[in-house]
Amino acid sequence: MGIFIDRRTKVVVQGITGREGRFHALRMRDYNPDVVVAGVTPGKGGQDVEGIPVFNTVLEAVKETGANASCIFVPAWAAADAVMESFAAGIELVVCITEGIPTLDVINMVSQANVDGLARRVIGPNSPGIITCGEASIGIMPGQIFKPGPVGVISRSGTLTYEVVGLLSSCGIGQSTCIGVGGDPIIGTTFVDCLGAFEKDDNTKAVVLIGEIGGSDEEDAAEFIRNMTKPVVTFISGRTAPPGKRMGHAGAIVSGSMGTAESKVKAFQKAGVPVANTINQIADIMKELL
Amino acid sequence: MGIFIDRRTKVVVQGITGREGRFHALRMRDYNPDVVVAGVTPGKGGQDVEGIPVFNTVLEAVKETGANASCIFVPAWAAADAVMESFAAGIELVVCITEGIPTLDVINMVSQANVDGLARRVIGPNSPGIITCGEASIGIMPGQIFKPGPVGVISRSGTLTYEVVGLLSSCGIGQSTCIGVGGDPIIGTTFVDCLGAFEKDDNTKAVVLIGEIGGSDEEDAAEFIRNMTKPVVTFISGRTAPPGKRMGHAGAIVSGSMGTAESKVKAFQKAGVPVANTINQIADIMKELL
Amino acid sequence: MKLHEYQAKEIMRRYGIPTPRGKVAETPDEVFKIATELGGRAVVKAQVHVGGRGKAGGIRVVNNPDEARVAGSEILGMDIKGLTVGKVLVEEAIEAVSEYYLGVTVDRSQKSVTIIASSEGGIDIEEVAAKTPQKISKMWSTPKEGFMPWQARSLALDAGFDEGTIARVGGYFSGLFKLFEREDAELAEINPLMVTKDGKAIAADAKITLDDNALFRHPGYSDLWEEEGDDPLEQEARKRKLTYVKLNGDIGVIGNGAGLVMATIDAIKAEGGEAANFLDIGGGARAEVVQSALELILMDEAVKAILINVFGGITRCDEVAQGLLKAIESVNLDLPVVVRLVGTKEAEGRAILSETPAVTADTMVDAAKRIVAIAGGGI
Amino acid sequence: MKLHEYQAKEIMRRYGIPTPRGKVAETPDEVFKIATELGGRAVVKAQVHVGGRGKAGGIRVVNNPDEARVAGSEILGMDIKGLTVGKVLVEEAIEAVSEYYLGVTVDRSQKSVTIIASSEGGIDIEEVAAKTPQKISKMWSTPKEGFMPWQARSLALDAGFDEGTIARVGGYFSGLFKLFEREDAELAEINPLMVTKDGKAIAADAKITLDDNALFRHPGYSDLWEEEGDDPLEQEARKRKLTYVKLNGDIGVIGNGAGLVMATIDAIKAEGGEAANFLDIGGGARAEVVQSALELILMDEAVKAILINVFGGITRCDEVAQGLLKAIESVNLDLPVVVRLVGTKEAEGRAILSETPAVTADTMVDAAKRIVAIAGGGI
Repeated sequence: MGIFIDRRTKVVVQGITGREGRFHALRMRDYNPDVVVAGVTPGKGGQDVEGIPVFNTVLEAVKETGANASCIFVPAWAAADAVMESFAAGIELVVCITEGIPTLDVINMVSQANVDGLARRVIGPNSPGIITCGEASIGIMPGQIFKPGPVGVISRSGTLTYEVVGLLSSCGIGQSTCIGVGGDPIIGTTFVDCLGAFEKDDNTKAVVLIGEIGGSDEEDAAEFIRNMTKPVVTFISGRTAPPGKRMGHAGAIVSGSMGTAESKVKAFQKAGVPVANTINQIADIMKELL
Repeated sequence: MGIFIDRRTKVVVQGITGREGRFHALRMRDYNPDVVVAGVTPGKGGQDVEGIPVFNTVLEAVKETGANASCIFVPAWAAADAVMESFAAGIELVVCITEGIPTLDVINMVSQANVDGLARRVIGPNSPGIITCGEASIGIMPGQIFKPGPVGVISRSGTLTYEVVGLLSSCGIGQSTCIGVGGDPIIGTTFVDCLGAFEKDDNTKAVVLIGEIGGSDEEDAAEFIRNMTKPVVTFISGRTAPPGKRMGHAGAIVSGSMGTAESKVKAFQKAGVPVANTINQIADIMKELL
Repeated sequence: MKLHEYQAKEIMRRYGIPTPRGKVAETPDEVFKIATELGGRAVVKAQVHVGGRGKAGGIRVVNNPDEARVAGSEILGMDIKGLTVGKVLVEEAIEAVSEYYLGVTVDRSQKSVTIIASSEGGIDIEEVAAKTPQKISKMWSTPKEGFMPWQARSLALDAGFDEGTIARVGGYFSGLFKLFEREDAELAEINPLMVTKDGKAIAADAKITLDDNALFRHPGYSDLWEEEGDDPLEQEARKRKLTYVKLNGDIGVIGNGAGLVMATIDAIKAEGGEAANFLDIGGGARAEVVQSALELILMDEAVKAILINVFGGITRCDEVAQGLLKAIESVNLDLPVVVRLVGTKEAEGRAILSETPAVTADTMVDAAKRIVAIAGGGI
Repeated sequence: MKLHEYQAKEIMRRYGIPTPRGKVAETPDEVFKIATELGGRAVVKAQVHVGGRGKAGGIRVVNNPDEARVAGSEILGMDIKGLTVGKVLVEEAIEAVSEYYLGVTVDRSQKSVTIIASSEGGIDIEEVAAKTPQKISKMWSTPKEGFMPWQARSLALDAGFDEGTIARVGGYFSGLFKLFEREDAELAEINPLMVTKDGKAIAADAKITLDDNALFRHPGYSDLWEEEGDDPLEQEARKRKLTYVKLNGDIGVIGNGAGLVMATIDAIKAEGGEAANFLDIGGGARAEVVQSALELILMDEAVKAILINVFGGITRCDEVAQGLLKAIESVNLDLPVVVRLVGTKEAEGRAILSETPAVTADTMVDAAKRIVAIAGGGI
């Protein structure tokens, strides 16, 4: 049901005693009380956050609660360490909300997912999280705007995704899983990874992809979609952004001739993938496709 | 025939255009002309050393000559790099003659042999090399003193080994393979590794093990010999060495209560392994055993 | 954070990479003095955070200290692409027999560090990649795997370096990678690496950009920071800890979330307007942040109207509305404002807005239409 | 190369490990001045390359600058196990609620770096290992794998550290491992790490030994080198680039190869004699090296006879004999010498020896017998 997470996922929240960690851990639990099983804050083992047990290490949390996914709210300087700890403890999916992690730390933590031929996964960093509608939420996305249904949503952004999801829900188009892959230059799970999973997911009939300037993930996605059976509707933000400037997201930057919105729009059009010019058009095109 | 190397081994000499590399490459070739197939010195590709072709990289040497072993004569600061290059080029056995390599470099190069579950081998560093008598010599050991026969020789030392080999040869006791494992604290191939290989080698009927103070390789060997079918005669040098002093070899040092000659002698005696008190006794005991 | 050439070279020397002898100067007299110490031919190079110094006249080769003083007096104070030259680097002139390119940077799609070598040194590497891609070779590595001299030698051979140079270049390359990793760089580049008649290889020009996110690991780097080159409004935004980019239009834009703000700017453009800025107040912003954002936008004299677009999640609509109220009081905000608020505490937010002259809109497109109409003179 | 505590602490601070405030002093007046700056209680600690300073009276806690001056005047110039104290470290006194041990060193049998934590700080770690092994925990890593703070936290928990300290200690441990790797240490140790009432963790004592083989990578370290503690003959040997260890007997020993020389010394002992030194001329030594080795041995007044044992391989016997001949001329070598030469150019070597008064022997055991007899007074 949906991709990457579902009602059987068991999450440990790393940094649960911090302001953000605590707030969002409780919101995730509100979405599905079975999903949030533990928290970790070194030195605060034995405490609890409104009933969620806190451990000193992820390994303890995994042993005691059977957690298989982790959500990272620790500060940027400690984030790579937190991800490494998760993987060493046997966690298979890490959702990293933390923003502003040094790029080389991100490279190390993301490459750690696949050492020794393992197929573990980092979503993010600088991700708003992932929701499989009606089943589980990991991250900071506002659960109440989502509505179960057949459309997968992938995005590099947070609020723009909510905007699109809000629009889809209001048009009666529900969602299977919504993933914010993160706004950083290096991310663990790319558009292509998500598209591949959606293609295999029985509950997903179509996909919305919300891209932006910077990098070439959208171009790679365009190539991938050529071989998909399910329709994908795309939208690119930052079309009017000037080159050489980071538009809020560390990854949203046109460097030299790389990463322009034109290149991305052209790649989708060349692959026969519809590109919405406005948010509203996304819903219009999707209505026709379903 | 013997262990680790034989007449089919093909050696590339790294650092062949240096004084030492050149001298010993030619001596190795004297021992068996088929064994030395190539040399490597970055920037001197295309030259030759008395007919031995020189390449810029080990990969080229492997591609052109089918080399499967390497002998390292490069300076200490470049040695770890040379070993890494060998392994990356597909070499399976590296004999590292170089002395004075920083310990952390040694740890990195030695651990590289086994990454990704591969069973490659470093002999040394600070090794005099290895000879399978009558078949192949890699390193700096004086070929003329060796005599083919049934006794394997393992040692942490160079000239002391020649002393023992000279004695054995003069008593009519020939050798299968002689290995100098190297006098450094961290070495790639230990006594136990060699004993295991000798135990399996049909040409070897007995083994001489020449240990010295420092570390616990002799103690580990004593444990291993308990389960061997072939007899082993041992000798320990440095019995009168003072604690805390490096006796020439970087690895020959008694640290605190660790690495004393007494501990090693006791370990062998406890395991029922004969310990020679003088060099001459080695030959005496061996004569009885064979 | 971009470093000046002279700063980059100081760091490279610490990693065993040779650079020309030289020093930095701020007056023509200092230039004269350094050139005298160096003896012989020298190069006087403007230190500005911008490409194309050479074409702009910011680099001069001189034959003696007197010529150096003249060059110094001409380059110091020069304006290059809007930046005033405050420092020059005075170095010995290197006679090169060949010039190479070495660079280390992040490869987004490979999720790793990429090491680039080219036998075409001294030229913009994007240009080489476009015109003669066979003269460029690349390798990838993660910081954990490292980059060994032997890999550098292979890469250099592959890129067409002269065989005689590869032994030396291996170590420099490996040093450049180590620098990249240990100093948390985004870019570390030697272009050109000059090889002299006697086989020495020297980093004739050097560029380092550091990862701003990693500056906490390098407390010393705050001393290297020089603000020149930033827009004064962007400098002010940094002081206020706001994520702001100056643009060329007349409509001030505030939103929460980078993607949403970019899309809002795009929507304004689609309606025929032009945004004056990008400004992301981030997630969960309180009224004070919204107020500060509005104050910043009002410092931009080009701004004729303001659009606030917030999709409330962690961010509460009432806090945004309060922020607007405060700004109206604190800085006499009297420009037309269009506000679009949805999500958490939307009703409360709208109630507050009703006390202000702000125009409200229901959707992003609607909001963009209204603000463009207003800025264009209509209502 | 062992560093002094104050040098080790300087390096640790660069890796983010907090140490007590303090400075090094060479006179009682400096001690007074530093104690005044620090205010409050202070510790005056002898800086010598030897263990057991405390028991020898080399560490004193003082309550005010006047007491500090007295302690300084008493410790400076003090003799501790044969070393004269030339410097003291004057630091603020730390009030600890608990003391831990953190160490990083090389593990020979695991072929890796080992990281050791213990909840028993301030005590010799070998002693803790012997008496309460359950209070020690270890982990292993290679420099490439690194050692992350989370691993350090697990290790600290396992070793029985107080839970409240593990968050902080993780980073310090990781820093210590990074220091070990980047500075090429053989040992990096904090013992004790003191935790104060308010939860701060501070390296109260610090020890670093650097890998001599890696000093080429750290040109700055030559400044840290202090020769105190070495035997003067060993210092002379270092100048002559000879591998030499001073021993307590009266028979000077020269050989080629560490194992052979050790075995020769053992053989002398087995015959009832006692070697005056270990001296390895290495492989391929020329006559000049042999001559220099003999000169060095003659500087040792305890030496009554000399044994030369060479197994010629790369080393040529004729060069060794020539070296002896030269030494006889250059320094008037008139002590009895026994020489045992076999291998490369043996005949030539023996021919040269026949021109000298040296006694020859055929085997190592034979040579040992003869030299012991000679040193004992016979012939």
